[in-house]
Amino acid sequence: MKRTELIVYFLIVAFLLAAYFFFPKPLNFSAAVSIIIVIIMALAFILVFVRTIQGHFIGRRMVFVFVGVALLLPFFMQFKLPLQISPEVRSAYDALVNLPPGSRVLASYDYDPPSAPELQPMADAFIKYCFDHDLKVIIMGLWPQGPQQANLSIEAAFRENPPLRNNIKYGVDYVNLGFQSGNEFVILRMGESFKAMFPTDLYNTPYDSIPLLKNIRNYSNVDMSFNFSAGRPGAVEWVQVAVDRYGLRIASCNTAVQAPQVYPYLESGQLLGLLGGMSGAAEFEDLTGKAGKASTYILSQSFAHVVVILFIIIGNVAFFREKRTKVD
Amino acid sequence: MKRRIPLLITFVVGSVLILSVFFPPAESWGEDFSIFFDIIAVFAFFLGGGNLVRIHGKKLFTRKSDWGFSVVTLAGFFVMLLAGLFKVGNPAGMAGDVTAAGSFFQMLYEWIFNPLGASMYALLAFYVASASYRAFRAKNVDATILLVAAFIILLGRTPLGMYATAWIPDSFSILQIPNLAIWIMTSPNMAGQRAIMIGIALGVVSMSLRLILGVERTYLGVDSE
Amino acid sequence: MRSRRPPIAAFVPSLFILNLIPFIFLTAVAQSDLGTGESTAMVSPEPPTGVIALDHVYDCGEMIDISWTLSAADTAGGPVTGYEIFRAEADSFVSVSVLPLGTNTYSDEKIIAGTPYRYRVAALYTGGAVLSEITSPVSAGTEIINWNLLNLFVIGLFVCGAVIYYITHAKRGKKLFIRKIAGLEAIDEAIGRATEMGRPILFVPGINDMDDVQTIAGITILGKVAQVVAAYDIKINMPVSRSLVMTTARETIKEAYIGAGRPDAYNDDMVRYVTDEQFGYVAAVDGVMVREKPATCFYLGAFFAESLILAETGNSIGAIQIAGTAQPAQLPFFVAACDYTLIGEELFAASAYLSNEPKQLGSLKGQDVGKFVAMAAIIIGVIAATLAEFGAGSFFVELNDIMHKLFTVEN
Amino acid sequence: MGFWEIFGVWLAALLTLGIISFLYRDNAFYKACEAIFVGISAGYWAITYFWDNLYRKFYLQVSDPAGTEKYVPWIGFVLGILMLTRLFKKIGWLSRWPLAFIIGATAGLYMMTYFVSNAMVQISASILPVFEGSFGDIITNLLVSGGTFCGLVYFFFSKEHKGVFGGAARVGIWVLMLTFGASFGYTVMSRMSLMLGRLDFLFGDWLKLIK
Repeated sequence: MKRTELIVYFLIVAFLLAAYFFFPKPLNFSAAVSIIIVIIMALAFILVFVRTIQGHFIGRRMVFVFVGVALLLPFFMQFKLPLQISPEVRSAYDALVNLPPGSRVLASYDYDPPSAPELQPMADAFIKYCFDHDLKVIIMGLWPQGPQQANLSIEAAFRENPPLRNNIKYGVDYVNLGFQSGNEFVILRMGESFKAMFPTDLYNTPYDSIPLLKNIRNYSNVDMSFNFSAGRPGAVEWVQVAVDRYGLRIASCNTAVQAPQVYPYLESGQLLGLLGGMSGAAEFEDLTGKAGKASTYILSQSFAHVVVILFIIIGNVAFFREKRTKVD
Repeated sequence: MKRRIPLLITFVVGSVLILSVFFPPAESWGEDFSIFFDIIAVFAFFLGGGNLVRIHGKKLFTRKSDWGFSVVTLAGFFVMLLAGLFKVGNPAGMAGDVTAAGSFFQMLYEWIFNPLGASMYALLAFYVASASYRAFRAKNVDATILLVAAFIILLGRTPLGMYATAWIPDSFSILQIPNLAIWIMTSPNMAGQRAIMIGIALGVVSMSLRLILGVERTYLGVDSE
Repeated sequence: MRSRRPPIAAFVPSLFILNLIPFIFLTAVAQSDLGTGESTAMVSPEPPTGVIALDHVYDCGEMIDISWTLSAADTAGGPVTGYEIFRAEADSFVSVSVLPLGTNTYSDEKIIAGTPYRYRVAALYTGGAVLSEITSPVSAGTEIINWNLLNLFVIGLFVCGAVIYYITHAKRGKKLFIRKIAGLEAIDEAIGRATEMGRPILFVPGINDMDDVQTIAGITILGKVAQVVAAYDIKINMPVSRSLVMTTARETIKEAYIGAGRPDAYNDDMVRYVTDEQFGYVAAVDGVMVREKPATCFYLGAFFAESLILAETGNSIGAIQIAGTAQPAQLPFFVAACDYTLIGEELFAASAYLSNEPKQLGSLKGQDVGKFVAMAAIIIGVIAATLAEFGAGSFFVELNDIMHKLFTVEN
Repeated sequence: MGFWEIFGVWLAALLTLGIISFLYRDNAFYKACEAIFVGISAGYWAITYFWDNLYRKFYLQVSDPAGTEKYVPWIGFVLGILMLTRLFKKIGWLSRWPLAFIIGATAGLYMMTYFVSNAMVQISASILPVFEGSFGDIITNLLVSGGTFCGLVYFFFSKEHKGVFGGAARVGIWVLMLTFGASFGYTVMSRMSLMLGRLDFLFGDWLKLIK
C-alpha cells in the first residue's frame, strides 16, 4: 500500500471517530451553510465542465465522489423541496382522513430492507397518523421481512411521541400478525377468514385471545387497507384478489419502479389512492404534517438525480471534444 | 450407451412436460419437478460446498498469497453451518424455526449478511451514475436515441423538467417533458418490450426443441466409451 | 402455465367449521324471516334467480362454477349488500363464501371430486338474507383433455413443427443463410485478445440454477467458447453461484478439451463454486475481476440487479465484455455498459449460430417462421380490429373475433 | 442500548464501509469483507438447503403418515444420490442422468410457459383497433403496433437486413434503443435510494448525526 493511501485511510477513520465522539448530534447545517454548500457544488460542476471543454476528462472516481456528496449532504440540510401534492396521494390521504376514530385498518407490509428507503417513510407516516387519530391497525406481511419492517415503524412512532408508548396498547390498538407464505393465496383465503391464515400473531398469541381481533373475521370487518409493496406479491395481487373478489377498500404505496404497473388500477378506480416512490412518500408526509425521512430523502435523491443529468451532459461535451481533437 | 440414456431421458421428460399442459390430470407434474429439483439441489450442494471448502483449504495449506482471507471464509462458512444445524441460541431450542429472532444464526444474518448484501446492492447508486456518464454519448444514431430517451425520462422525473417546458401551451401538452416521459414509458417502451418478449419466447421454443431432440448436447459431456 | 391449485379445503378445517356457525345461524334467521316476514322492519328484497351449478370443465375435478341472475333489488342504493353461497352434501347447507354486490358467478374450489353437491345463493341485506331455489346436484369430474387449449395446441404445433421441419430439412444438406450477429462475431476477436494479452477469460453464467433456460443457454454457449479456449490454451475462469451449474459447466468444458485432443490440460478448478447468495457472489466475482484482470468477460444467463455492478467493474479493468440475457429489465444496463449484448432471443440463438452445424442453424430458420406468424397475426389482427371498428362488414368482425380467440389462452 | 446491540451496529457499519471502499479500488478491507460474505452466505444457503429442502420438503413429506404421493420426494432423492456418483470415477457417468432429467424438464416446462405468457399473451394484447380515440391516440397506436412489428423484424435471423426489410430492422433497433434508454433512466432514481438506506444507517444508526 502506498503511503499517501494509508494517510487517506487514517484520515477517514479519524474523521469518523471524531464524528462519533465529538460532533453535535444531530448535526444540522444552517440555511446559510446549506446554500454555500450548494453553491460550492455548483462551482465544482462548472469547474469540471470547463476542464472538460479544455480537454481534461474526469474519471469514474470523480463521478463517484460527486454522487456520494450529493447523496450525503442533503441529510444535514434544512431545505424543504417545494412539493406539489399529486391527486393520487391526496385521494389516499383523504380516504384515511375520512375514517372515523376507532376504524380498523389492515396494513400489509410486502417488502424487505432494500426497498425500505422508499417505503419505510410511507409506512412510518401511516402508522404515526393512525396512532394519533385512534385508528386500529392490523399488520401483516406477505414478504418474510415485512412484519419486522412494521415493528420499525411502530418503534419510530413511539420514539417521536413518547407518551404514545403508554397510550397505545398492543392487541388493543394494533396487532402484528406476522408473515404468511403463499402469496396471493393468502389474500384469497383471508377473504374467508383471517384466522385460518394467521392462527397466531407474530408473538405466538392465539388469534382469538387478541382483543382487537375479536370481531374481525375477514375483509368485511376492516374499514380500509394500506398496502406497502415492492413487487410480487404486492399491490397488483391485492387488487386482483381482495378488491375484485371481496371489495376491500385499498390504497397502495409502491416503489417508483413498481408504480407504473399499479397506475392502471388507480384509473379504473380499484385503488383509493397511490403513493409512488420517494416523491409519493414526501407528499404524504407533507399531508400528515410530519416531516420524516422522505422529506430528507427526496432532497438527496433529487440532488443525485441532477448530478446524473449533469454528468450525461458533461460526458457528451467530453465526447465531442474528443472527436474534434481527433479530427484536428 | 452412456450418452444415449441421458439423451433419452431428456427427450422423454421434456416432451411429457410439454404435453402435460393439455391434460388436466397431468397438470401438476411441473410442480412435482420443482420438488425433485429442490431435493437434487441439496445433493448438488455437497459438491459445491465441498468445492468451496477444498479450494480455500488448499489455499490455506499451501500458504498461497492471501491465504488469510481463506481462513476467514472457512470460518464464516463453518460458524454459520454449526449455528444453523444446531440452532444455537434459538429461544425455542431445536423445535424453533432456524431464523427465529434471537438465535445466533439470525444475529449473524442481521449483523453481517444483511449489511454486506445491502451495501453491495447500494453500490449501484454509483455505478448507475458512472455508466450514464460514459455510455450516454451521441456516438451514432442508436446511441443518440438511447441517450435522448434516457435523458427525457430522467428530466421528467425531476421538477426541472416541469419548469423547463411549462411554457408549452396545453394543446401541445404532450411535449411537456413530464408528459413526454410518461408517453415514452407507456408507448414506444411497450412496443420494444413486446418485441423482445415475443422474440424470447420463440428463442426458448427453438432452444428447448434442440435440447429435447438431442441436437444440442454439449452439456452432456464426454462419452468415455 | 397453469398450476395446480392448492387444496384450500385442507386449510385448517376445524377453524373453518367454527367460522361457519354464525353463517348457519344467519341462514336460520333468514329462513324464518321468509316464513313470517316480520322480524325486520325492512321488506325483504327479491332473491337471486336462475341459479345454475356446473362442473368446471377441463380440470381435475377441482371446481364447480355457480352462476345466477342478480336479485332485482341489486341496484345502486338498493337494499342488497352482497351474496352468500351455500352448499349441501346431504341436507344441511353450509356457507361457502360471501361476495360483494353485483357478483353473479362463483367458482367453488372447496370440494371433493365426484361428490354430488347442491347449491343455493342468498342475497344479503341489512338485517337478513333471502334464499334462492336449490340447484340440482352436481359433482366435479375430471376431464382427460383440456379442449380449451386447442388453439394453443394448434399454434404451438405449427411453430414447433416449423422448427423440427427445418432441423431435419437442414440435415439433408440444404444451405441456409443466417445473418451476422455482432455479439457472436465478436467472440473470436475477444478470445484472440485474451491470447495476445496472455490474460484469462471470465465466464459468468448468471445467478440462476439449471432450472432456468437462460442458464442452459449460457452453458451451451460456454460449450462453444470452451472449444476455442481449449484450442488456444487460454486460461478460463468461471466462478459460479450454483452447485448444479458447476457440475454442468465442468462437464461442458471437459468435453471441449477432449474434443481439442488435450484432455490433460483440463482442470476442475477452472470452474468453482462461490456462494448461492446473489450479492455475495457478485462481491467475489468483482474481486476476481480486479485481481486477475481478465481480458474478456462473458455474462450469459439470467441476471438481476448485479448486471450493472459486474459490467461497470469489468469496464473499469478494460475488459472486452460480451453480455446476453433474457431479463428485459437488465438488458438496458448491459447495452449501456458492455461492448456487445445479445438481446433476448439472440441469447438462445447463440449456440446454434456458433456451432455452424446445419441442423442447429435450421432451428433458427424455424423460429423465424414463428416470428412470421406473430407478425402476420399482429398485422391481420390490427387491420381486422380497425376495420371492424369502422363497421366495414361482418367479415372483419368475425376475423377480429377469430384472431382474438386464436391467441387468447383460456385458463 | 446493550453492549451486543452496539457491537452489532459497529460491525455492520465497518462491513458497510469495507464494501464501499471498493469504489476507490480493491484493498485488504474489501477483501476481508468479501471473504466473510462468501463464507457466511454459503453457510446460510447450506442451512437453507438443509432445513427447507431436505428436512421440510423431503423428510417431513415422506415421514408424514397421512401423506399421499410419498413417492414424489423419493424420486428426487434417488436422482440426488445419482448426482453424487460424480465423486467416484467408475460410476461418475451416472450423474448425467439427473442432469439430463433437469435439462429435459426445464426445457419442456419453460417452453410452454414462455410460449403462453410471452408470445400468445403479447400477441393478443397487440391486436387492437388503431384508428380509435384522438389524433394523438391514433399516432400512439400506430407507433406501438409498428414498433412491435419492426422490433420483430430486427430479430429475424434467416434473412439479410437489406432493402425495405433492412429499413424495418433499422427502425426495430431504434425502438429497442428507445426502450432501453427509457428503462435505464427510469431506474436511476430507485438505485439512488438504495444508497440512501446505507447512508442513513451509517450516519444515523451508527454515528447518530441524523435524527
